[in-house]
Amino acid sequence: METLEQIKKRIEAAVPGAKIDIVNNGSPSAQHSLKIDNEHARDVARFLRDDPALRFDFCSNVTGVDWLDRVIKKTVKTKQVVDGVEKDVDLTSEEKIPGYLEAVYHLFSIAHKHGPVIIRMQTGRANAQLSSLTPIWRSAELQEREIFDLYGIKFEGHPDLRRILMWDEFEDFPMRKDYRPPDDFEWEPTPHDDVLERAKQHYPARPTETELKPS
Amino acid sequence: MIGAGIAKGMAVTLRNFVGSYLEEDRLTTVQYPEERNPLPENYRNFPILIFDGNDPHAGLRCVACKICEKECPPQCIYITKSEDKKPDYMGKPQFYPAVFDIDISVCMSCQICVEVCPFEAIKMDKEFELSKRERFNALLERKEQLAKSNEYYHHIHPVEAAQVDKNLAEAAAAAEAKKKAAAAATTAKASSVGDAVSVPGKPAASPTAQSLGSTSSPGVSPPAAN
Amino acid sequence: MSATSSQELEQAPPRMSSRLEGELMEVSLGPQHPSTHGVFRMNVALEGEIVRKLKPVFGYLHRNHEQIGESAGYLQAMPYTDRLDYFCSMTNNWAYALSVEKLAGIEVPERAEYLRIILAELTRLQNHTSLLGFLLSDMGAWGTPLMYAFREREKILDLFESLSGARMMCDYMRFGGCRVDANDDWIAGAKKIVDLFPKFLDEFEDLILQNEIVIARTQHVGKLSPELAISAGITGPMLRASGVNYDIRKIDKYGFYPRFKFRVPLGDHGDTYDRLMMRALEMRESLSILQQAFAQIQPGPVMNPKVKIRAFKPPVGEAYGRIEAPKGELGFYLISDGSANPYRYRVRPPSFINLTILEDMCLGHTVADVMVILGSIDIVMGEVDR
Amino acid sequence: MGDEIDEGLRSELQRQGIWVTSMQELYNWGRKNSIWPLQFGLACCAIEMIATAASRYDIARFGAEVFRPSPRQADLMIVAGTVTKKMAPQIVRLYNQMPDPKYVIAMGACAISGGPFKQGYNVLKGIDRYIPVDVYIPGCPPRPEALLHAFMELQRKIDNQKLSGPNKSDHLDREHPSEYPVPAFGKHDLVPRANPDVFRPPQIERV
Repeated sequence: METLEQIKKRIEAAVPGAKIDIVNNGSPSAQHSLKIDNEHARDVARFLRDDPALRFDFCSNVTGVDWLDRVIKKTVKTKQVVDGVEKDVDLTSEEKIPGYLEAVYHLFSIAHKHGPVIIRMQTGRANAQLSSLTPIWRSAELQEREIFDLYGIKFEGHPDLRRILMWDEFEDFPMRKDYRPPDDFEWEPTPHDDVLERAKQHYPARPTETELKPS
Repeated sequence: MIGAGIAKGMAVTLRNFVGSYLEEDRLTTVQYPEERNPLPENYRNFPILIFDGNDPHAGLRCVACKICEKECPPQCIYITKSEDKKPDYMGKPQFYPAVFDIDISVCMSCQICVEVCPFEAIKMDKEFELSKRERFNALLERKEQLAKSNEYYHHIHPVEAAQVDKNLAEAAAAAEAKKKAAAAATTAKASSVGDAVSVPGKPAASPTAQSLGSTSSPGVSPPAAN
Repeated sequence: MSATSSQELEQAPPRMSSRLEGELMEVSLGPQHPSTHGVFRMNVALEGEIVRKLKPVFGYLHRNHEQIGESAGYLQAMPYTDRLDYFCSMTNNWAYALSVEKLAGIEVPERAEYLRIILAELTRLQNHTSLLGFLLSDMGAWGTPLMYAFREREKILDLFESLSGARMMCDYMRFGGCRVDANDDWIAGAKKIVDLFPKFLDEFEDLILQNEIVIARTQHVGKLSPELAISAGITGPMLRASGVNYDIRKIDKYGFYPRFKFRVPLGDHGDTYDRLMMRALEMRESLSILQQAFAQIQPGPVMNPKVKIRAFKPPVGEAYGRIEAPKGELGFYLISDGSANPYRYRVRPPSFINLTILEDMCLGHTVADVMVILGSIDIVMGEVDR
Repeated sequence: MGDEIDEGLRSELQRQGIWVTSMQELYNWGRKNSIWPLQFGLACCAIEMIATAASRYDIARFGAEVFRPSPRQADLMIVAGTVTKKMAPQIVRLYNQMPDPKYVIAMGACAISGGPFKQGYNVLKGIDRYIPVDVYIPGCPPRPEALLHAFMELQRKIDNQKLSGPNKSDHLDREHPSEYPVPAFGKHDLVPRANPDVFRPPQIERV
């Protein structure tokens, strides 16, 4: 299989205007991915599927990821002149990354038996919208519905975008990292941390000694 | 010929029907409750706490380190550490669980509490006939119900329990030897300094700190810190 | 793939409106239905007895597996994977362990790899046997094949129980190996069961495969073309029944599968009968793998001693690991942010994605055939809804 | 008609070759040996339930092999597996459709309390929030033998039910409801979250 750089170059040649970034993966798995832009996503996907050398005809896994607002602290050592003396000073810069939602597609080729190539698309957390790749790979149909249900990304061009796992009246997006489940902690005999905090709200105002004693 | 396949299938059914009276291989029904298949050595159902000797309170191996509470995937263990210390089976003063509850209506029998316990204090029971007509208090097992003797443990897991006993004995012997060496060193020092009283009574190290990150698995866990 | 066929694939699949239309009668099959294999529901629009539209409804067993995986630690998610596809806890364990091993770069000792292969193939045996029993049950052979299948399944479950301590929820594998070693008695017992299995398989095939009723109910029912199967992400025996040679054991060469000689059975027509046959043939190959594994396995350690059980923190990054589970490609996609629990924990469930083309396969068939087609997909709701 | 027979008289008559019984005993004996479960499985425990019905454990020995696909013909609902919030209304509806006398076994951790999955947003923390449960089987999943044990526990319960008097069986009590309200799908959760007539957890406090 070609390297990601080669694939990136060929996509950029085949799909004019497409913005492709390689996202490096530091873990030993070394599965790097391609970040593609929203407007050209379907063209890029079609190229990946139909190009005779690549033929990624099998889209295995489609998933959403929620990234909250993050602050990345970078510490750089610089030399500064303080009171006429040169000193090593740690400069801490904070980079604020606004939260975003991501859809990740794992592609394999059954024709050439290679893979995976991972493509990812990003969108903001409010009004999340991406273009659906279901017209390219049918296997994305249910999985994109699942992302819509659990993360709230609207897939433009999806044939049947409804809630799939939760009921239709449900309003939240439970897999988002800032989701809090409803309160049903009346009976929690073994609570910890967060559960303990939430179970405490059900305790009577005046604590009694007898409850804690083993029966 | 049409119908040959069905006839062939009927022959199989007939062979099984007759065979179920004659062949042991096809006679599989176990007449529970009169007849029971023996449970294998490794079978696990719900956790129990092991105590040495005869007194469930005095001999309890648990020192309320709360590792199992933290590692339990469905969080079904609740422990409150005691304020005072009691001597454990080795005679060392240790904390003990003032409250140790396991909600067996939540427990998923995954054995992770056993794997992470550095004191061989929590083990898996084989009792499965636990149907109850009520839920809340009946299925919340307290320390008194959980405490089971080492003999009971030997009875349900003979191979594993023998290995655990061996490990504990080796650890105790090693600790004894170390203590003697330390005592010898301190007496040698004491002749010059004159302060050797408080050393042997103090636990060697904080057990929780020592066991963090250990690669314990049943039967080969690091011994209790003493 | 030619240009025309790819254009065809880009057409939207048919939709079903929520109200009654024309002559069609809407029927809801499930979630409580004797042959939906759990709490699965299908909204079917019928013209007489012929299915004109079919929409599967999911979520009746959606128990937040992925969210629990993200809030629990890496080790803590392992017993939860048992409950994904509750027939095949061993392969679920393996897929998850494999993904974490990829994520953290962990080596697995040789004996552990052999044990994993033995257990995975035993899982395949018991899954396929019970599937055939259930499928026949759906066709109206009420009881008998299922009883025979479960008789053999119990023997394999006994093996699992004596090794791991539980019949179904084994929780046996760990990152970098297996939790406990199998002793010689266990290997001998497993070998004995594997030796006797072909006898049962011969008998079982006599019982069902040439039965005229089975043939009439399954042949030319629920055909699936290879192009659609690939596009819809179908994997496992269902894909191979359509004639596509794709077995992850051969492609990814994970574990020690390259050391084993086995063939990949392929179907010609992609109909329900082929899918049924595929399971029977795969069991023969599994038996051959098992016999080779018993001959090759050597004593040795089963755990990589460098791997910590507690406070396990893989480096920052992500990994996608997949194996050939009995139902298809089971994958785990993990994103690590360097902390003790995964930032994103995603299961790629084979039977969920295999349901994508349920409607395409059922259109034009009768309601009774829908059950047979659904049965041949081999779904387990724990995995479909997670 | 439900009065107890004098044990001494009964054994004396039995010695003479006369076997006597009361209406209540006969009625309960008939009921307890022909409990027909509703054929309906939810999750992992359902497979153990099938294993209980299959060759090795053979629930037919207890007269309960007739798994009915229709709730109208069933006496017993074995809630085998995780009850999700999406499934809970259907389960309550199935319970309401069963004719009296009806019994419920909550099989496995999930059915009792949500079990290992109880932290989730779509899992009901125990089916006894909406319908009364007669026997609870802890275990994840319980062994087939454990299900048989629960079955015998249920038989004991049926055996002790009275036909008349102040302690008469619930299904003979006109005051006792045989149907319970079905929860509705809300915007964030089921409405209501529990039925206070059925679900009364005791107070327990943790610090």
